[in-house]
Amino acid sequence: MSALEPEGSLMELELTPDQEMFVETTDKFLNDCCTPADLRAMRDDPDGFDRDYWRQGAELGWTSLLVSEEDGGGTVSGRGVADLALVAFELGRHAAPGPFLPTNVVAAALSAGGTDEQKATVLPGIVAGEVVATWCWSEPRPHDRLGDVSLIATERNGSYVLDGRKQPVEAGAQADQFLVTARTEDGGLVQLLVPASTAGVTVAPMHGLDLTRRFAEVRFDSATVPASAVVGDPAGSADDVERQLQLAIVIQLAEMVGAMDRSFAITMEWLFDRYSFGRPLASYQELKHRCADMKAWLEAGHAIADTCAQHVQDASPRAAEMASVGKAYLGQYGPELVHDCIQMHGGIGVTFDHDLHLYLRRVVLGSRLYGTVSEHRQRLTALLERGATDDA
Amino acid sequence: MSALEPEGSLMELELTPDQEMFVETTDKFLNDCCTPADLRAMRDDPDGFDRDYWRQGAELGWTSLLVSEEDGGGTVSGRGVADLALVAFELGRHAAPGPFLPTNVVAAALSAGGTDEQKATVLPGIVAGEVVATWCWSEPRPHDRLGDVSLIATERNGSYVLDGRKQPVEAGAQADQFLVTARTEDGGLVQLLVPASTAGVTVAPMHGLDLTRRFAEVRFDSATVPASAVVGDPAGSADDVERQLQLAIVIQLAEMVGAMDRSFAITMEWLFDRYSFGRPLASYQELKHRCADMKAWLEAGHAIADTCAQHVQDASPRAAEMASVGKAYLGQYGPELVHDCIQMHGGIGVTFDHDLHLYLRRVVLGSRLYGTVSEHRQRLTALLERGATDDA
Amino acid sequence: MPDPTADVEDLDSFRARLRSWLADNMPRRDPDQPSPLARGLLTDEEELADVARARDLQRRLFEGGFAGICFPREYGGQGLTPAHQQVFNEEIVGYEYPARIQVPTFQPCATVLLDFGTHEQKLAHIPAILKGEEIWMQFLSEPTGGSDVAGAQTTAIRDGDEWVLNGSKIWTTGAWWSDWALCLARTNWNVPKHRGLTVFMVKIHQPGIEVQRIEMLNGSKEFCQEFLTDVRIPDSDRIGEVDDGWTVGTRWMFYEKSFPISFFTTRPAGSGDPMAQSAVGGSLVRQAAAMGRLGDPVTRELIGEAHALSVVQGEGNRRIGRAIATGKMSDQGAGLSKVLGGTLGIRLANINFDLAGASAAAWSDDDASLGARGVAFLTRQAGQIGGGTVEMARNVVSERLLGMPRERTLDRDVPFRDVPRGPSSR
Amino acid sequence: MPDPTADVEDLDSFRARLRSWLADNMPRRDPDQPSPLARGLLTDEEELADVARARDLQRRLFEGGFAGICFPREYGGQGLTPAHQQVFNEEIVGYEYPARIQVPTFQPCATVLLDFGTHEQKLAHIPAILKGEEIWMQFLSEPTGGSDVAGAQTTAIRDGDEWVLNGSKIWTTGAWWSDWALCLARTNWNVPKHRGLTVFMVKIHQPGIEVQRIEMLNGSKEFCQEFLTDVRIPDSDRIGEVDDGWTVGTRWMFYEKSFPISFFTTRPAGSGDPMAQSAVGGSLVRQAAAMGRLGDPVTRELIGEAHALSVVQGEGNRRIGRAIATGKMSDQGAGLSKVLGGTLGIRLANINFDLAGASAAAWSDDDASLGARGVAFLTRQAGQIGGGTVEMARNVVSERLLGMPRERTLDRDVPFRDVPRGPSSR
Repeated sequence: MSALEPEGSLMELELTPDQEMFVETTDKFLNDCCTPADLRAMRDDPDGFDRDYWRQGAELGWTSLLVSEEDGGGTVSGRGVADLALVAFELGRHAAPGPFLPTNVVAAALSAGGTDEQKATVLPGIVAGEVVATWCWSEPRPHDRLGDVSLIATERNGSYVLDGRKQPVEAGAQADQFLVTARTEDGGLVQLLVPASTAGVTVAPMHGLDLTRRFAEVRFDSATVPASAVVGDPAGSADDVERQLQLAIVIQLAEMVGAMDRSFAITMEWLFDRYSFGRPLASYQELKHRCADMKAWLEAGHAIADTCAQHVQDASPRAAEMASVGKAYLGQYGPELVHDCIQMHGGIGVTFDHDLHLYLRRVVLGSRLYGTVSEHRQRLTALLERGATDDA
Repeated sequence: MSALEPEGSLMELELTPDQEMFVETTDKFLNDCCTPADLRAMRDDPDGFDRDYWRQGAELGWTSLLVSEEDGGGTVSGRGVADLALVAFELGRHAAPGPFLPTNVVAAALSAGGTDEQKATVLPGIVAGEVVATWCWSEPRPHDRLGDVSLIATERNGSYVLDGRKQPVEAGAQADQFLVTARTEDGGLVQLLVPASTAGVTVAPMHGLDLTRRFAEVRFDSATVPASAVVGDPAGSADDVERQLQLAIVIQLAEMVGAMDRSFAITMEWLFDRYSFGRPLASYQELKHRCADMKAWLEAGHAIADTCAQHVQDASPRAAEMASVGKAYLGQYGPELVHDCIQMHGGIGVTFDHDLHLYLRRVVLGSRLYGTVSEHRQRLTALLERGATDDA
Repeated sequence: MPDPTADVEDLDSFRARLRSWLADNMPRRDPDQPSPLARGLLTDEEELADVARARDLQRRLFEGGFAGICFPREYGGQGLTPAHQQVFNEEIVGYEYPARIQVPTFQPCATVLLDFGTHEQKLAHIPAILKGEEIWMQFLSEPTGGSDVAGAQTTAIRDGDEWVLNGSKIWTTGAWWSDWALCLARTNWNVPKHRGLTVFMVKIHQPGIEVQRIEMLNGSKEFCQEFLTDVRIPDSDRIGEVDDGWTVGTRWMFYEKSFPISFFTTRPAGSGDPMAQSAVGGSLVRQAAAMGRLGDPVTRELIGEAHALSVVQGEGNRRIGRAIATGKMSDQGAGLSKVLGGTLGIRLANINFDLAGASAAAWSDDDASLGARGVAFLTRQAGQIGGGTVEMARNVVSERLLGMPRERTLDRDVPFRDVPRGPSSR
Repeated sequence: MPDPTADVEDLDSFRARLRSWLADNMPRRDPDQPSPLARGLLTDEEELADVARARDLQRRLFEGGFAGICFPREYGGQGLTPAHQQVFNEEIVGYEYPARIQVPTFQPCATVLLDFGTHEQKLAHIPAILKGEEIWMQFLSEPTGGSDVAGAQTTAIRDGDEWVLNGSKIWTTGAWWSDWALCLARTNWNVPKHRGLTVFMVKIHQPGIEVQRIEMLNGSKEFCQEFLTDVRIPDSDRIGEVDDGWTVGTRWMFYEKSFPISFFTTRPAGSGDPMAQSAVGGSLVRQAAAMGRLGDPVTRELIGEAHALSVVQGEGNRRIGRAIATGKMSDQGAGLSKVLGGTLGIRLANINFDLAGASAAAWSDDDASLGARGVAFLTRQAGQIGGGTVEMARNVVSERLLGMPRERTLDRDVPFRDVPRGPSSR
């Protein structure tokens, strides 16, 4: 056991009492229902999560934080994105299952831009954890670069006809509702809420690195939805998509930092417990120095995940930048940190029965989806160019 | 003092007795005339080397290794490129001055493709160390990418008229003869031997990182030379240029490994000598592990520099690849190694009076000129593509 | 080692004889069909079939007079020189060969037997090994031991002409289909750790030994853990002197680390040689082309970097091997290869993962090869741990090769039973 | 620290008053004209002019009633709170300010004086510091000492009411134009090293002190080495108790490392804040555009990486500072910033060098800014060494913050004169 408690294991440094209780409740719930053994047992589960579990999470507030009070949602602190990041951090610390990211992104989009009908018929089910919704955004090669959308939505007789493929779609095979980002004939974007049961929509499960998160390819073959399926004003769809991406990234970053935090804590305990050549591993200078590096990377990870959440909360002009900064940084140092934790464990660290890979999977997933490290670096340069132009 | 002598300080593992004596003579000469204090004293010398020094080096054989016996040259072992690398390694170990690289590249080009007149009038002076020659190849932006040649050689009335700029040209302000790689009107390459005194040729000294190596921009404003100035068959100039590049890289790599080797040896000695908290620095595990890494990088550096020299010696089909592999590797790990040596010295290591920066400068220079790390990595992919095409 | 003055077949004649024999007797390798071992995860049935195939290939070599090129003739080997083994390595390219029994059966197990076994022990096992009848494993690491193999706690207590073994060993590859093992056991707890060890030959499948397979995080079950309960071993199966097992162990460790430079094993000239290195870059070029990324400068730069590092790793290892073989570097230099991989191997693994893009995290059946890059990335550290961690190699290189002061150990001069073992072990 | 219950000016009123005073009294900074300090190498004349300018700016602040925001009123300060200093940091943006005397004059020197000086000592020096009359330096590191500052060998021997100092100090920035120094000296060689130290105030320019400038490898001569020969110091210039200098020293070290989170110094909200971070990426974008490389994806990726790392470094330091300020992390966490820079700073330096291409190795006058990237790369490690090496910071973080076992020292329980000092020191 470590002589000092690992510090800084809170996502944000200062929490309101309500937030503290919120985090505590989620932590306790996850401790009870998502032990590493539980997670290992779900490896072959086609859904990767249990609907009852998801409803209980929803009762704890997991699905309502980005939904306005009028729409049946509500925050803990008045700052829903920040609250959301706190849950995501705990989910990361437990490598917990569930369609947390896609459901919240869709809930936010519907609360912000959904029609009254969508808010009345779909949103309550999402908030209650009864309905699983997901975002169909990224596409297979050759349209797999960040932000590339080629799936076509053709307007015909007051309906939209969708043709194309989306992948990877998180919880694609489990979702009841799809928020589909599509390209219109005039080259703009439109977002449509498409029930999974729509004719012409088929779902093919994919493989993935995470033990419980599932992905699928969703295919649209002349799938037709009424114009009332549109979410938000298409003129603002590009901005809506950017907002959804930022929310997805806030969740990803917090989850990654949570998983890193847990990996580091497990490793510190191991280093004090394990003796080699009559000395605790924790006494070897080379390992000590790597722990110091990891602690620094972890604190910086906390910092950028927190900053990103605050900027996205405030829809600040730097929100896009902070999201990409977070992805560029954590996408690289997250996997490095957990890999080094594994290295310090030796052989046991690469076994399936050890817990570390649960967190590694979560972190590696976060380093790849919603933009790779390379893509977000290049996006930053594009943002900087734009900023430079604004200066002039 | 280190308990064990640093091993592997020979460039190649197995030397002939003649090569051993050759190396020993050069080492002794450099020990006498190129102490770190001598080098520091030359920092503001406009030439960066002394003509007498260069003549003495030539007497030792430094300028004759790539010149055939008929042309007044000769090797030590029958393998001139390998012999050349041995000298370069020693020059690197001493961070020694002198236009070794450009002179040998031009000597090799003249011996291989020079006219009888060039061999009779220019080559003997080069071999004797009386004439300094250099290669005008790379160009300023926007033509600064590896291999880009835009300087135009226009054929007119049996003469060539040169227009354009070349930089950086090593020893450009000290050279008597320029081997100029130029673009012909039909888009091909031609190489011309241009005396520095030619009308229309001007030289502007540049700044550089090395303490004794000097660079210049050479400008050609309608500088006119007779057709007899052509070196080699223009139809083969592209291959000749590639060969010259490979020879330059063989020298660079060996110099870099020599400088790394010396830096590492200095650092090992320091770690045993210096005590902190009552213990030698050499006893700190974190430093020990970094030394192990450095030793491994150094051995790999020796290996690739040696392999590259052998492939270029044999003009093997993989010579171009090995040259780029060496540049990609040593251009990155060379500076890293010497920087880490500096770090282990603490403040004293970043002072002008310490010796380490002499080797750092040499290694950093080698990481940039004749192609950056990035350029050689991309060149490798191009070579692989070509190879892949050959397979099919 | 063969007697260098003996009258041995010259290399050219050996090569000619070998070449014609191979053409007539050994199955050709299908270049488009990777070996089962290289293909990654196998079912148990596939694995057993592959092991049987390896035994059969080894038997063919033995019958053809080409097994154990550098092993003495009196134990069934060919009594030839390392140069002959090199010729063999060159000629075997393009043929199947018993890849999976090279390590640890031939090296370190058989080479340890050659160095320390009695004449009877060698007669009993070396020919059987060369015929493919015995596959050997190492009972070396222990679950509580980590990097400290000399801290073995598996205990052997003498009982007349027998020894009774109790304890647990771990990280044996494929113990479930292997036959024999070299086992390092503690025979004396009252002396410092290096002075109370003894080495035994242990038949794996016998009462008292339970072999349990370990699942790795990528699903592989190649490794096993063994639980030894009152296992009885005749004293005639002891290797070396009682309590002098570390003398054997030191050599054993050296052999274990020097596979890349060994001449008791077969490594087709394809592995670690230029052609194979080209293959690294070449396969990345093909992958990028298939992904439509070959025009992307970022991709091109990463491919070039990966190719450079893999060539340098190969050349570095070749130099290290040659330096040790020619005595220019001490045996301890073998750890340098591991250390080199500690930097270059990690970077290579990262590039391989990066080039596979997002498909390495979530992939369709069509992109199985990209998904495999993702799974490989999850196990990135395995290569930095297996066969001794890179940290231990850095210790060895800095202390034994560079002569830097040894790490302080608290277990050197105290009886092994008094060595501090940490909170959980108490 | 100001008395929190005292009646202090509210922040808004302070801000308004400050804003108008600044507009009337302080020179505006020309944004296109970097400060001489930021411009790099200065001639001695330029440097002296810049120091004089800093003294003058400090004097203006003092006269305007804005010097030493958090310093007690009785010593010439304003007796305000950290929040007021923050307001000051925000309002000073766009104005010149005395950048070069923030460190080490205000922190750690003046803050050490505040904590450990007598009333008389503070009266004698704090007001003079706040007026720009006294610039202070640290006589701390020694040529033989490396990272071990408590191993100081500069010796002070008592002689009546005076002390006689002999020895050498090193790495003082600009001692040649500074006035006073805090000096750590050994007053007892017969006790373990931490128990025989004493701290003194030393006037730099006096007989017996020779200041010699050190040339760095980039030509900079900012650092000095001092040789002390029979320097006589009155006992009234001793700080803290005799032989208890390490109590002072510990605090001194902490202040030295906590500049990024200090409220005794001025850091315009430009440094380490979002705007400055944007500037990092923005300047690389402009450089790439000027080089014609902005269309190159490799270049674009490197710029984005550099920008991300610089933002993360800023945010990480901000979090660390806040965690320490709010007591959520121990003071020892200050070393984390250095450790973070150990990874991110190195990578940033490499990218800055790489983006400058071949012109960073050999450049014409037109490309002086690219050449400067090359020279900066040569001194890459300076930031990992100055102010305490990154290795020492990693020791401190692992041992003091994470509670891992301390490194073994051989100098802790023996008289200082018996500590092993290595071959060359004997």
